[in-house]
Amino acid sequence: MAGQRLKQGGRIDRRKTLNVRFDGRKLQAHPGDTLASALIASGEMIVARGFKYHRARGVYAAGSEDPNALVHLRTGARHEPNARATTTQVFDGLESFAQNSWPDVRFDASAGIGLLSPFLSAGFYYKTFIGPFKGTRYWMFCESFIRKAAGMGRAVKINDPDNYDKLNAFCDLLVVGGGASGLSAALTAGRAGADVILVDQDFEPGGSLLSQPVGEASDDWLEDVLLELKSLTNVRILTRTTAFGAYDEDVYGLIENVSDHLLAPENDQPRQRYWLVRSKQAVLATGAIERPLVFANNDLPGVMLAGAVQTYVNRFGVLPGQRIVLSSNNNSAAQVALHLARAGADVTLCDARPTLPAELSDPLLAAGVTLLTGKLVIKAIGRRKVNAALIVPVDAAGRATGAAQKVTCDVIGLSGGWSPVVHLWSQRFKKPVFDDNSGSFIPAELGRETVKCAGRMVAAQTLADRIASGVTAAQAALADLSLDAVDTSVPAAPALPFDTGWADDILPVWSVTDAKGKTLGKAFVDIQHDVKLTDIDQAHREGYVSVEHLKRYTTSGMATDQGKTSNIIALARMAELSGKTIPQTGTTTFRPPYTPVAIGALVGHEHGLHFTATRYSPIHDWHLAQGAKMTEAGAWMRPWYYPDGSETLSEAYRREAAHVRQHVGIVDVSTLGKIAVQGPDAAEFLNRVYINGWKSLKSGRLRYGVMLREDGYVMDDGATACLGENDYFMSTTTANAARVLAFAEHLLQTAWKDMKVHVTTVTDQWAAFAVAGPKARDLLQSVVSGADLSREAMPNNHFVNAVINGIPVRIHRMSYSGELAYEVYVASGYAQQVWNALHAAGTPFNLKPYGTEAMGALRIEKGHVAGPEIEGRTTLNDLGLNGFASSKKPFVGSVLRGREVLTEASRPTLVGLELGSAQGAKSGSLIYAKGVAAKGHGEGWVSSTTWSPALGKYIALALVQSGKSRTGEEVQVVNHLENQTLSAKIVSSHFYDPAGERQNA
Amino acid sequence: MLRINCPVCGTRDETEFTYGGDATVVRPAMDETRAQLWLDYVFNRDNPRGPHTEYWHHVQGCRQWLVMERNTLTHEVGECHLAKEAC
Amino acid sequence: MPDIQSPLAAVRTPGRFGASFDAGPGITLSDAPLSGLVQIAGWDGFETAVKPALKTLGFSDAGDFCCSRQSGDATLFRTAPDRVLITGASAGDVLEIAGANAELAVLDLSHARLQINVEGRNAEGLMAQLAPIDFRLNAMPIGSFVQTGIHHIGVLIHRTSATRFELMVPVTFARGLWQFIGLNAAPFGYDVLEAA
Amino acid sequence: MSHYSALSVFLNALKGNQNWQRAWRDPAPKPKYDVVIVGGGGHGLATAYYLAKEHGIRNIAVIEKGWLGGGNTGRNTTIVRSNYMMPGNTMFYERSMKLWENLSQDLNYNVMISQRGQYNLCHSPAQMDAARRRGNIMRANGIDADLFDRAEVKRRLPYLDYSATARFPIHGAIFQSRAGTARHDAVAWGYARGADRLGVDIIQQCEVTGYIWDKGKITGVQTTKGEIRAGKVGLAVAGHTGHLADMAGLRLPIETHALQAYVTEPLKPMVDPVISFGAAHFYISQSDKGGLVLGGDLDGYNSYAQRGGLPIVEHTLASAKALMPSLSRLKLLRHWAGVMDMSMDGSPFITKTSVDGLYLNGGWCYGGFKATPAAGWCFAWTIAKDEPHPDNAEFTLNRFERGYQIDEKGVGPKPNAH
Repeated sequence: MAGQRLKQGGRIDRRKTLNVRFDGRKLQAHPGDTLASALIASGEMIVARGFKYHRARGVYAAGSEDPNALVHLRTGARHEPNARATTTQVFDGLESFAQNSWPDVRFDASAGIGLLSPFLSAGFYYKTFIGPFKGTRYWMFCESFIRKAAGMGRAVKINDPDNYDKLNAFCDLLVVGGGASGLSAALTAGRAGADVILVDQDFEPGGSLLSQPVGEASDDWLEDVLLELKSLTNVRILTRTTAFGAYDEDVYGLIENVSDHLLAPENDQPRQRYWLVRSKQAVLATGAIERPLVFANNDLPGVMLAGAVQTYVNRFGVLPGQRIVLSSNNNSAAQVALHLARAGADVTLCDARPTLPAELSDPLLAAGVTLLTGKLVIKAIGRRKVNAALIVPVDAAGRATGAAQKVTCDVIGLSGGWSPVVHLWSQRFKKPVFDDNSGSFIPAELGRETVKCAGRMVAAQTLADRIASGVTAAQAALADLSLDAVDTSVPAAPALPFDTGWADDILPVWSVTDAKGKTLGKAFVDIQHDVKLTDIDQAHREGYVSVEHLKRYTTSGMATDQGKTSNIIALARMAELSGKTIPQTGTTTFRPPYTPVAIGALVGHEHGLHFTATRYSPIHDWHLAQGAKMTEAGAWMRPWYYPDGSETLSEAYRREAAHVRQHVGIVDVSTLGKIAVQGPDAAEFLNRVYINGWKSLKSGRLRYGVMLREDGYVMDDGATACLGENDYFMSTTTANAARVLAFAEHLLQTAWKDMKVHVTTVTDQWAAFAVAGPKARDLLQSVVSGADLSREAMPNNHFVNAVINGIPVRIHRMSYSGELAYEVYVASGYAQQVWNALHAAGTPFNLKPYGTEAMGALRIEKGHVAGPEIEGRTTLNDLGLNGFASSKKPFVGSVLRGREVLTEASRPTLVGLELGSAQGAKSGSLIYAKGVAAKGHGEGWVSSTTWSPALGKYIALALVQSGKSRTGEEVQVVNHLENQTLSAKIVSSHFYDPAGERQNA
Repeated sequence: MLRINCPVCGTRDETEFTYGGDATVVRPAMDETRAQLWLDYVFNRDNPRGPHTEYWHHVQGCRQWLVMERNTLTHEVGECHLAKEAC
Repeated sequence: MPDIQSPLAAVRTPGRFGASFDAGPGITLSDAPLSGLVQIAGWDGFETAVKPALKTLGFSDAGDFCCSRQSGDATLFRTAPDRVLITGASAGDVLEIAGANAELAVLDLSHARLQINVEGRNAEGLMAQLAPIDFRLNAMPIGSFVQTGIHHIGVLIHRTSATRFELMVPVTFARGLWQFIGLNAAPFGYDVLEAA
Repeated sequence: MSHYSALSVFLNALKGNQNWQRAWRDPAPKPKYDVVIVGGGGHGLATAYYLAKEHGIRNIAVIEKGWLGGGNTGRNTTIVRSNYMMPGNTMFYERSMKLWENLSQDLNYNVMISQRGQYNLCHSPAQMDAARRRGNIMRANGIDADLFDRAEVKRRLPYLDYSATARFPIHGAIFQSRAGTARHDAVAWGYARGADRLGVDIIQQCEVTGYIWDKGKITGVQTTKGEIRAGKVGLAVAGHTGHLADMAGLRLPIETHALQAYVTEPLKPMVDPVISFGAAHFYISQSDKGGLVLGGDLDGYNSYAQRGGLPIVEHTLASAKALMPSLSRLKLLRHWAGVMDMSMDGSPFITKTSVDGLYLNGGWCYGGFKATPAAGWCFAWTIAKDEPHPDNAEFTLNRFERGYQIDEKGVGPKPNAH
């Protein structure tokens, strides 16, 4: 027999039938169902296959702890592997598919692997596949098959069409869990005016109350409390929302499933919303998860948690079987038995305890339940689903003490007690403590004020206790919030039959074995990972006794359910084997997330082009309109080159660079870092951060400067202009702008507190264009007013304020290209107008734009260093910049740059290379002396290369050991990776116009 | 997630800040020439397991460098003040 | 002087976007160049030193770190113990007087930032998606401001009404931030206004 | 002690797996050893193993305060590679790679070293140039390396983002085919079993609380299991180096930081090699069980807490989606953190210290796992011979004083940036 839908009962809407499919088969599904309840209602017993042995698996639980019912959900781009049927709310059009099976979950070709299970015991991989062969090939050959067999769901490589929102939230009190205790806490705090967020992972609040029969007194309680909560504007209730992690400083991560209960998100709503909640206080009322008992074949479809059977009957109106055997060691199964009997099932309750008190047994007997005390199920019988249970009398350790009896059944419901959900608490505070009374781990009393726990999570047992603990927790939180609890009279707990909890008289049996302690077949501890009781035993035998070793050696608890139902059992078994108590044996640390979280949800909108913020020059659109190929430079987009027709990069940059040398070019250098350095001590500040002197710089002048890091290596370079006595305008490289600013602020605010200097970024305020080439002056002079740009009036390293088309600009004369060149600074909102004006005026001068590639070619021809040379490991001397360093004053890095290794004469230093070949060298090639084997780290490396239009040959900058002294030497330039060995001559790095006549023109 | 109590801006997420390391190291005076003092400042750290005094820079806020007490074992944050006002 | 060019010229498309609701879109997005933005900074004694300059705009003092001050078309933000920002067309009026004081450093930043306005019944909700700040009215009353990060970029956010926030964003990041704000606004439905 | 092989597994299975013996003994500490290694992670256990195997020193104890491999050995992303450029690093990591390649046979324990290759993606011409320099140095030192252009990367890894909306387009990649992954826990267990078979005492649940001093020399350790004397004491306590050095009066160029790691739910094979993103600190591989293993940046502030925060989780997952947009609907199963000794130049220490009798192995930053075999091998050499092997000659503490910073990234003395 299989499960079936009851004629009445349950919190589902029988009037509507939804189109829901599993492996193409139509399921009987109604609004209010989960995929799991629809599967059971439709008689789908086998919904999955085991990880290792491919044994048939059915629905096992009714919540996120289910280890078995993982399915593929949806098709196409919205396909999702490893979706949990027990927490999937059905919707019209839902398609689901079994995973990890072929050709069909009901007849899986790999099921035969179970025969090999004795050889696949714990640690099997570590002991085999080592092989007689050297190297890794043998293992990798074997591994390729293992990899194919492993894994669970199958991912599709299609982009996710859905959106995810991230929301920053703040509240006084976060209540996690919408069961009786959480609702009571929220109501207590809400009435007191606290700003409350209540979250529940289910699509309906109520927690375990939803598993009570419809019409039970608890329904009225729930209705009253929810009604009042919803009327409180200071209480936000989030359903379908999982608090997946608790983090430092009372920050919680939540995932709200906004649209997962729909075929697809509608009306531009996100699929999920990630809430980042900063909460002053929290009440964790996360409930408890029922523990199974371990026995032979305990993974057969039809074996379920007792509470789950109750949930399916009462909440979903689905009876998972007609003949149900319950196997229990505690009081909580009594209520299950009663409800099942009332729903028409033939119920046998086995209880490990020798006797049950009359107040439990009498009503059960009256309801027609068969009671077998002092007995437990030792084996589930059946091939692909449960047909019968083998029941034995047991002692307090779960060992058989007598003959077995066989009871025909189609469902075996298990209750081995309950495990409080301490995950969130443990994520923050590590180790929970063992509570002997309830036989479970509960949060330790830490005296931490901000997190309170309530309900089953602290092993509160009766409904009244749970409600009271919610109220108490909220009161404590309110006290810490300095709010008064105005009215704590939460509606009184309704009376429920057998409202007993699990703690009283629990007999802590974990597994059921024969008299010698052996199971009568495969008995699984971690059902999802196919870890058997014997694997735990073997791990113990081999000395993997610490909990972490046990977990890692057997993989118990490491599957997608993270051992929610199994960890405690593995621990108990290890304790038993070691002759220790459970707390002595330990507990594993819980890690976030509580349930798996979609990667996209935590990414939000930060993907694709918005992976990180992008920075655009004020004239970005002009570059695009010109057909420029753009390139990333840190956060910036910069024009790389402007292809003329079908030009390649190589063709374009050569043309652009040559054009600058022959005519005039313009390049957008708005990306340069710009920092206002202001204040009476500005000059002294510059004097300290730059290696060269600044005290003598007059207003209207600018100067090239170099900065070191504190450890004496070169950090950055750039020009700084003196705008006025206390006012300087510093420029940095594009890459280092933020770093230089932060460093300057650090020095001023931590070390040089008395200096009167302010540094402020003005990178956004100013756009900048370099106009370079023999006709640069003529062009600029033709378009500016109010300034004399003549050689005499404005030599190099001077600047002048001027006007272009009515717009104020500042024109710096300095050259990076080596040509007569100017930098035009303009307020960024006017940048496009000035750029346009320059182009308009530039027509007679044949003005052309050039990109970063041509800019690089020009600077290499001049031997100017840039990022490839200032690479964090080079010194002033390495880069030929020593001459700038002042010997008269200390500066940042001036002491540590004198260290032994930094001053070795043999260090690689900057040189030029001339390639005699028809091929250019590639940056990153290594340098070796002629005739030397090209081995080891080489005598240097090529840092920057280009075709030099001006010289008509390939040139390069390189750092070569004792470089300067080797001028004229022919060396090998070796690029092993691309099989290129070239010959090059070491020359001065100042390839072109070393005397600087062109830039001084 | 650390929440840092910036004296200017109030309590903010750590994402608005960048970390500046141990704030107990003292930068030698500019004219200090003994390399060992500079080596200690630049490289060597107490690296305590427990209370730590450290720099944070409120880069996306007021751009002030802060000195904050924080426990490196528990991540609990304590006093936070402007680096300029720290002694 | 010509008009200040908006960095959003190529990406701002006026119209209605995102989710549709009977009540109409929950958000209206618009932008405007700053008519003026000046920073005044100082050192010990800043509050005293800056007073005369602020007085010319009608501000009695440098204000506090949480709330803006308003005087005529000028708005004052105390951005750091020794810094203020002033926006508004008249902000530039302080350049001369403050510039004359060696104990102050003044800086015209009027082109450095763009103002993006987030307005509408869902403005608070959208802002909560953008920045790690409690934007609810009791935590961030009208007139208050915060310096924080949106998409990891430093911005200043000023609340000017229950349903309006004015964001000062760096102009070179404005384009990307505008698009990013649009993505976040889609679930509320939003209107984009013509350029100011 | 039983030899592991397919045959032994078969025979044991026939007997119901009842006859397996302990992988290593659980001895009480002796009063005195020739060498005491503090730290029962991969490095400490490997050191003991090589001291016994290569140098004939067998009177050794490895002292572990918790459980073997419970530190970073059990918390890393299991990547093994030897793509280092700086003199001082290159040959050290290549020694490690060579030891890895035969480690399973050497230890008679399958550590599952799987050389499925590693791609370091480049997202700009400048990154391609830097990759070329690195690759050329590798090749010139006998280490395999290949440089691939965008088309070749796309052919090999078609599932990455090559679309127009990729924020940082892929320009190419440097590839080391011998790189790959290993089974991290097995490395600790394999070395433990190997060392134990050579007579090394492995003592778990034993915390060092101080040193025994004799005239300025360290002659043993005080522990929660009593005093243990030693001829030499070696520290291999990644993440806690500062703490144990502090007890010896040493102030080190190290900060301790938390580094998070992440794993997704198990999936059928989709990512075969290790892939490193070049536009942010992020890398991905897939374990044999099927989980995608992700690594990212440090949380960024000093921490001994072995847990991380959401900002870096968000950043790492954003990097994952940027690299492979189809990961979006897959689910993160677990994230955790290890504590790293972040040194001031990003490179480690294997060295004698200024304290007589005390030897240091630390400062591993992110590099500790892949270094395990060579770190043990070189540390054993250094302890046995009182001088470094040429492969760890630069891993000294005084290199900062000399100015020899082994800075693979060129970021300078900023521990959270390496």
